Amino acid sequence: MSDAGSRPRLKLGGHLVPGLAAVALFAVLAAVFLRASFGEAAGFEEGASITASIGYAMFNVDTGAVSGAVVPAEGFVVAFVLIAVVLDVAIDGAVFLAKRDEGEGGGGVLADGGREIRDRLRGGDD
Amino acid sequence: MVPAQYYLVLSAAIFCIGVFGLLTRRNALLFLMSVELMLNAANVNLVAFSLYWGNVTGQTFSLFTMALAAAEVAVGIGIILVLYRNFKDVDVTEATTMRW
Amino acid sequence: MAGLFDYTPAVVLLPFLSFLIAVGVAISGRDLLPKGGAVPGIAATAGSFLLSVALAVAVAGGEVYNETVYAWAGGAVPGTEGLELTFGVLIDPLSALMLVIVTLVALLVHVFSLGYMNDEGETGLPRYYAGLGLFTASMLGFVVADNLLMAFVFFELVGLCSYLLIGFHFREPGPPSAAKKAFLVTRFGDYFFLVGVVAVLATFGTGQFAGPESFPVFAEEALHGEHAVNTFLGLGEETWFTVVGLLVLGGVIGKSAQFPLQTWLPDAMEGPTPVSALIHAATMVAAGVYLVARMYGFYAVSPTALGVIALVGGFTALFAGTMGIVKRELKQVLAYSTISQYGYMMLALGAGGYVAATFHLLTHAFFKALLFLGAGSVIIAMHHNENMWDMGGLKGRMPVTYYSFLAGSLALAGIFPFAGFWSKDEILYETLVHGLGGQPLLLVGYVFGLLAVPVTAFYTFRMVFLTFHGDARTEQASSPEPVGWNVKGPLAVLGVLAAGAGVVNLAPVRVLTGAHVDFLHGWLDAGFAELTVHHYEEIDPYSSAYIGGEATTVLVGAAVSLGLALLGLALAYKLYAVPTPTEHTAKLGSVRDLLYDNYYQDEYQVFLARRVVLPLARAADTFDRSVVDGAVDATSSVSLFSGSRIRRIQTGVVSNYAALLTLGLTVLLVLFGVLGGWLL
Amino acid sequence: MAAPLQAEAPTWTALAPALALVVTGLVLIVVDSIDPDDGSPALLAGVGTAGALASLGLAGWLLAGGTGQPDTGGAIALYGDALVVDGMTLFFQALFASVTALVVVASYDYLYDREYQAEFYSLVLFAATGMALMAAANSLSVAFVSLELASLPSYALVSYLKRDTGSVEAGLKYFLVGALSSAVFAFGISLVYAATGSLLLADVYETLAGGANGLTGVAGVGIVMVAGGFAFKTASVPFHFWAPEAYEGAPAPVSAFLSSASKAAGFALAFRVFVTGFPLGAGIDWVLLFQVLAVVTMTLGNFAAATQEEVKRMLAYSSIGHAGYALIGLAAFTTADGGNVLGASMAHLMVYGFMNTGAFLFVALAERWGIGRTFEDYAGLADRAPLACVAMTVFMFSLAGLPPFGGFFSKYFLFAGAVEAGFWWLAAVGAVNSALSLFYYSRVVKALWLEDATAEFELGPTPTALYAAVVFAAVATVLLLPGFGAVIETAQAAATAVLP
Repeated sequence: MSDAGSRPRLKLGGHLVPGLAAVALFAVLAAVFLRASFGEAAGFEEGASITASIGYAMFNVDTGAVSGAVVPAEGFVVAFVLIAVVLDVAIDGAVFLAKRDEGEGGGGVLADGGREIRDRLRGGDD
Repeated sequence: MVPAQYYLVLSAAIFCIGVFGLLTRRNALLFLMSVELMLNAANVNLVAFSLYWGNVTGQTFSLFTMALAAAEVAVGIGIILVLYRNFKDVDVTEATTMRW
Repeated sequence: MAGLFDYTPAVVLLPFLSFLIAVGVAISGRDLLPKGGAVPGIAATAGSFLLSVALAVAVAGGEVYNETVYAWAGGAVPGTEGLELTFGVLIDPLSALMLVIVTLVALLVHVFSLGYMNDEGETGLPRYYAGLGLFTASMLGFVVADNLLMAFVFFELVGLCSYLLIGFHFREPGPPSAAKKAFLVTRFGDYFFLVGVVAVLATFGTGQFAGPESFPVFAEEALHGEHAVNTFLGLGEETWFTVVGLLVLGGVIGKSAQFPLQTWLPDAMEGPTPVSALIHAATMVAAGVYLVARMYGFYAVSPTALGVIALVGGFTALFAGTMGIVKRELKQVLAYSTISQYGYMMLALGAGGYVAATFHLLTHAFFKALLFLGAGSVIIAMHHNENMWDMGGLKGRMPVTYYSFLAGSLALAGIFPFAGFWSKDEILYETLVHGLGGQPLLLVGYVFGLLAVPVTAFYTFRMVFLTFHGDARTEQASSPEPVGWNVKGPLAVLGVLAAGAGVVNLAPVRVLTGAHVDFLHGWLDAGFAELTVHHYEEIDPYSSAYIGGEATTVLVGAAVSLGLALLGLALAYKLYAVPTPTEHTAKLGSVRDLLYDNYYQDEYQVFLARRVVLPLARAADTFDRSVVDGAVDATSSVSLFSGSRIRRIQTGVVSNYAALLTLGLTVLLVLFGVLGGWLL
Repeated sequence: MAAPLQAEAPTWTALAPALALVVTGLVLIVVDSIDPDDGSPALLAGVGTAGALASLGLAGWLLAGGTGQPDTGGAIALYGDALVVDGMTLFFQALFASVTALVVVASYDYLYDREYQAEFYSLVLFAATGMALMAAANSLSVAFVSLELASLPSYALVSYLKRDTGSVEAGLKYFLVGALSSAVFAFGISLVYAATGSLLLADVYETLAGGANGLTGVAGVGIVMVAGGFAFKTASVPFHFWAPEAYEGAPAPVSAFLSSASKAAGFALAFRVFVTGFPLGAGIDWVLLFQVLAVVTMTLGNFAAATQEEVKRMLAYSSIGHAGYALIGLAAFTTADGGNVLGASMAHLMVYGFMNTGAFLFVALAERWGIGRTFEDYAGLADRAPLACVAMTVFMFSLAGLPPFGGFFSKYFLFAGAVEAGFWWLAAVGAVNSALSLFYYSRVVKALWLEDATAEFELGPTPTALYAAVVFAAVATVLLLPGFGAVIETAQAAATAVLP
């Protein structure tokens, strides 16, 4: 950050030019998807409870022992336990990052009703 | 019934709108929102093809993507906060001390 | 005697131990050992030498040894059944002979270093002796290697050590760049070697040199359709073997300083003189030729590879010799002579003269070590001034150096009856008879070799006369620094060997008298059946023809080469064995009333030196610097330039990264969509 | 012989290495809540190290006991086939645990006097848990979640030095590219699901192998996007852009962790997903895809590394180059060849885990001492810290693939495997790149040993733990020379067992 003049700026030449990459990507995806051929959708069994089925899937419940129509699915209990850990870790990390170190100056950002952030946001967003 | 193609093209459109957003916006928070759009495009597919295949694997998994998106945003906001403290800005193109 | 062979690894480990000790001392930073670490090195090389002699005696008794010492990876290379990567020891007549040469020269170089390094008050001696120890150990490990991969590993270590030693005076500008050049140029060759090693392992499933399961044997059997091997690139077996052989040859050409990779060697003179002696006589440069001899059975089945070796060798012999004529520094002349002499060895190997090549390797080790140590002695005396035009008249003031140097020079020039005469003559003889036997290519090599004879004699004696004869041309030359026993001793030993080592293989005498005096031939014909001379003669593509009978051919060949050598010597004598050779040439062209013969001499010299040799040498030099160096330099600068371009895509702006990432993904999707048939 | 203890335990115990890591992470949070001021950093580092070593010990014990390997009944599938424990799982878990232990030990000195140490260690352990599960994932759902579990703590760890602009910038870039990549990955998974109707790798394989009912294109796009997710994790082109900055800006132990363990985790998952999930020839020739990625990645990484001025950034680019070498495992994969190339790639990652971690920890040592970052700043360091410099020399030469070090064997087997599988040109590109890499690695060695110091070093007291970690990594790198036979055999056996 030595010299503002030499700082590399996003070279937009009209800042939407990089967006063309997204358009190209869409063209490719659409081309592929429109060429795909689909069979008839299987659909869910009449009267099956989707919510209950999701619940069974989430905890690997043996659906053979459950009465009533159940939509099949694979077991997600491992993913469920993992997501618990992930959320835990995310909180851990986010709180650690957000904590203000003692003696850190420039306070007031949170106490001004978010005004400074809002101004920044408007300024930053071209 | 709506043909499955439509869902795929819809999700591709949402995905690419997300990509478009993060290519053209400099604000870190908008960057995050764009990523959310892309993840939701995946959810559209998952839910739509859950019906197509007649199992709820996709629907269940879409819940997990949402939870993960939340976790990602939590960490993301944390990083954006320290970014703001260091650079006094949330413009992602400001932080360029390291390059080449 | 099996017990003795079990100690073979000690030959390698002793110098390695001395290396460890010297490193320990160097790290401690204190002067723990007397003589800066020389004593362990001398003791270790002496021990290795004695052990090598004992091994040679055992080999003479008909014993041979080929054992795997340590298998470090087995059965794991894909697709081959049970390939083992091993370290092993192969002691046969060839390696036993080489062990004796290497340990003897290393021992003498260590002793000489006492005079050259210690007495001159050099600093960093532990580092120096550590380098020498590792250098010796690496070369010995290479010599005893029983398979190609192990040979490669030690081959690389030899290269690394040469880098460390050539760059010993790393604070001066020259040595580090010379060291780098030596390392890079030889590495350039080694890449081919590495590919060759992999190719040999992939082709034969083994890298063993000896035994019924060795790759030369497999190659031979494959050509007779008795053994299946993997060939690649859709080539036939013989063509593929040639390709593999030439790949390995890449490493040989680099290390043995053959055209076009010889450029590192003259620069390597920046290293301390004893190191030059070690490099040139017994270790690094010899490694290349030794490798070809070691796997000669593999090359012998490929006429094309042999032809390439012969032509490269013959051309190098002449080409390097012509460059040696115009050099002013003592060690530079020796450097070009080394290239030239190894060219002879390659010529011999390519021409089916396996014994002749080994013989020349032996004699050359002695006389070249002698010449370098002699040069070192002169350099001590001249306070590290190497310019021959500043010397002169040292003959009377340093008699031991002079007479031993003279013996080495006579051997180098190939003057009867010194060692070099016998070995060089045998090379030329083998080339001639095999060339006459229907191989016109070899006759080309023969002409190259023959033309190099007078050139060699000329530059050798130009050096001798300029250095030792005439009047002292500087103050330093008139009162040289005295040298000690540790300098004179090695010189004396090598002087005797340079004069007399020829007796081990008096092949012409055998032809003429029928007496069995070609001991080396008999020596190399013992041991493993597939590694013997007569086996090689059976499988190589050559036959012999003579000019009016064998004896006549021997006599004519010897007479021609000796005559040419004497011619070169006489020319040098005419031009330089005068009191003040510089003044003699300085008057050139401006003084018209000189005597006729002087005028003739000057004209001749002008013509020879200015019109023919100098442009030739300059052209060769230019070729060296522009094309060969240029190619090497260009590779590295192109790499660095493209590196500096490539890093620019990392702009530091994360949005650009996202854009490039998206583009990359899109390109991949398009590419594989089209290839997979689901897009367009 | 009686059945080994491992065979009699309940099957869930096969997850012990991952459980040890996650439990340790939770214990660290508990310790932190009891003593929020990080009063005893030695306790935190000790708990972390103990957990990592316990995980390593368990993985080694299970591996030695043959758990999940063919001779004891094959892979153990758990929880509705969502997880699988086999030789490859345990091999990689041992690798992650080793790197984690080294990094935790080294961090004890690196974090000296800093705040939030408990968070640091717990995040490292959780990330390691994520990696351990990536190695065991047998379903795309677990693959995605465990990949996120490995990534999210990494983002926070890279930004650990909250007041250091470099660290924050690195964290930001890592996070943004990571978020983009995981969105691509998720979209890819959704497309694979769209084409096959399942997330279980075995089902996906079966459906794709049986022809994808007109959905080949959807599956193809999905597979390329899933490959993109792995390319991000392994820092392969074109998803590598975060790597130079993240490795440079992050605290050096974190760089070591990410460039060794995290990269290996990406490969573990990629090997499993592509080999057991996506059949060759169904919709996309993914071997060719990885050939393209491998060549581009190793070339870009090595060429860019050759022109760097800072050691850490050079290592960052060299790490990209090594990702290219490891990609050969997939790029030269053929069913006929079996697991040989794949195993060679795993063995290379194992050796790489030690030598690269060691190299970054040496940089950590230099950062701890406060000497600069460029090659010149390192000049003459050998006079002051000879042992560490010997270790660094070992790492550099081993990374370059010079003969007497572990890196030579692993590269040799990798290239030989590629040649054997018929991809000699891949090996040739790799060999040329290795030659180039020798140039920039030897620059470090030259600076350390041959050049004179530009300024006086004021190193202060020796950071014992950091020093020990560096030396230990060097010893391991050297020991992998005689021990390489065992490593490659284990790896290739494990890889062969993975083949469907």
